[in-house]
Amino acid sequence: MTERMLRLLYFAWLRERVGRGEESLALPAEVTTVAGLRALLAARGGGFAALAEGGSVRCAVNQDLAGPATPIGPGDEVAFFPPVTGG
Amino acid sequence: MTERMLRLLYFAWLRERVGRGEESLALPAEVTTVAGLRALLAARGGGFAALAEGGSVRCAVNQDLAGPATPIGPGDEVAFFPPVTGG
Amino acid sequence: MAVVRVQAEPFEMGAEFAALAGGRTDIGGVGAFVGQVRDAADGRRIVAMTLEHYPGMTERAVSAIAAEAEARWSLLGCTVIHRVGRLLPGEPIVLVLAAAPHRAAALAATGFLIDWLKTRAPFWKKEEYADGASAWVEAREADDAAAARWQQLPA
Amino acid sequence: MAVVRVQAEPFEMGAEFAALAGGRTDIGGVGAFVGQVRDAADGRRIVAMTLEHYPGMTERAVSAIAAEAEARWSLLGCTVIHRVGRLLPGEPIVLVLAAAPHRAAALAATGFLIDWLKTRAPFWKKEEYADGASAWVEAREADDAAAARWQQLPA
Repeated sequence: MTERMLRLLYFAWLRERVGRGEESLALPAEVTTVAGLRALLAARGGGFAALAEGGSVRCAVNQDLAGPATPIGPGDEVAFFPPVTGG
Repeated sequence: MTERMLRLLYFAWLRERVGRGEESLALPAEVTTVAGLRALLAARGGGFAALAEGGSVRCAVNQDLAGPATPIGPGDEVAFFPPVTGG
Repeated sequence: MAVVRVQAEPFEMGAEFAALAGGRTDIGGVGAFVGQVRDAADGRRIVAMTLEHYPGMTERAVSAIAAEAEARWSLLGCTVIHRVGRLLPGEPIVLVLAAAPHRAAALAATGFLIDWLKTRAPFWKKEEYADGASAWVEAREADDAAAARWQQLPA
Repeated sequence: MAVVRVQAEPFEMGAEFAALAGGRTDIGGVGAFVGQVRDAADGRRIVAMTLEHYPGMTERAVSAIAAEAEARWSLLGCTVIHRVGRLLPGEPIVLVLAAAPHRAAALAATGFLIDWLKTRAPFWKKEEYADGASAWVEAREADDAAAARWQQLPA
């Protein structure tokens, strides 16, 4: 079985809370959407709990803003971050 | 009898139509407001007809915008001009 | 106190911006507007634009408009420079800068300043066309409508 | 095509303005906005502000916002420069310029660009305070409300 690898990125206070700016993740077969990935990561607990659906953390898949139903697959770059505050 | 002198100024197309940028005017005793002055000047005819009350020409007395009832007196600077178009 | 100038010479956007806001730690946002001479209007080719004004009243009127903006939006400063005389297409005519703690006030004050300048300051434009003719620019109803927006209190 | 830059270095307002609009005879008005670091927020003294961003997505998101503005207001050009890294009070953070044939479009596009930048581009601010503490700036409802104004079609 080929591993389905994702690249994950974290920014701002989320990066600080999860203790890393990025990681590689072998995606379980049953995880096919942003919602599924959020549940998987939130289950790690600690700083990752902030990723649970319904919180303030936003998601982008391959650098486009993504909703819960956005599909994810091998090779995708998936970023999680707080509401933006630039400008 | 002392002459009651006014300084009159004209701008933009009004200046061109009346053929002068400024003049001194001895004010008749019965002319005490902008409305009276407009009537006096409009009666000259030609380009001055544009000064008649109800036209588009605006008036300033001593460099403040003025209405028909604004009083005028000796030594005043009274300017007439079209609607402004700067900016 | 607002910086107000009526001048024949060009102005330098960067220098005016720096004079108003450079290094100031109380300013969060600066709004700006520059008006330029275009080379066409209503399909006619423009070769030059002459700005006439009412010396003495002009500075008074512009200063009053700037003071009104400073009071309405609690500005930390503003700059209004309006050129007079004969200008060529591509040349800047007017510069407005408004500085405030936050962007909403800076941007609203910038719009107010240029809208009121266009309807309350004694400047008149005359266009020269490519065929040798010339004509005074007529006041536009759209400018009056834009200025009338600000009769209400600011949001 | 919009000029979009994300950079650590300061920008020069005058140079950017000249690059966009200098001598152009089709531009009637240029709107601008500059955001600066303030030395206080909510009563706390700020000694520095660090801007983090999402390299790659940032340029994409800002370019998309600029393209949207150019299309909505038929702009003749626009410039968006956003700084990243550690900045001190008084330093400029962001520059927006929007050029159009007439002022209404230039000013509206300027407001749109900064409002959307603040709510749609992946930048995050962290403030350092005089007492040594630091905190990430929280998103403001007022910014969302300002951005939401532009969901409607332009006037």
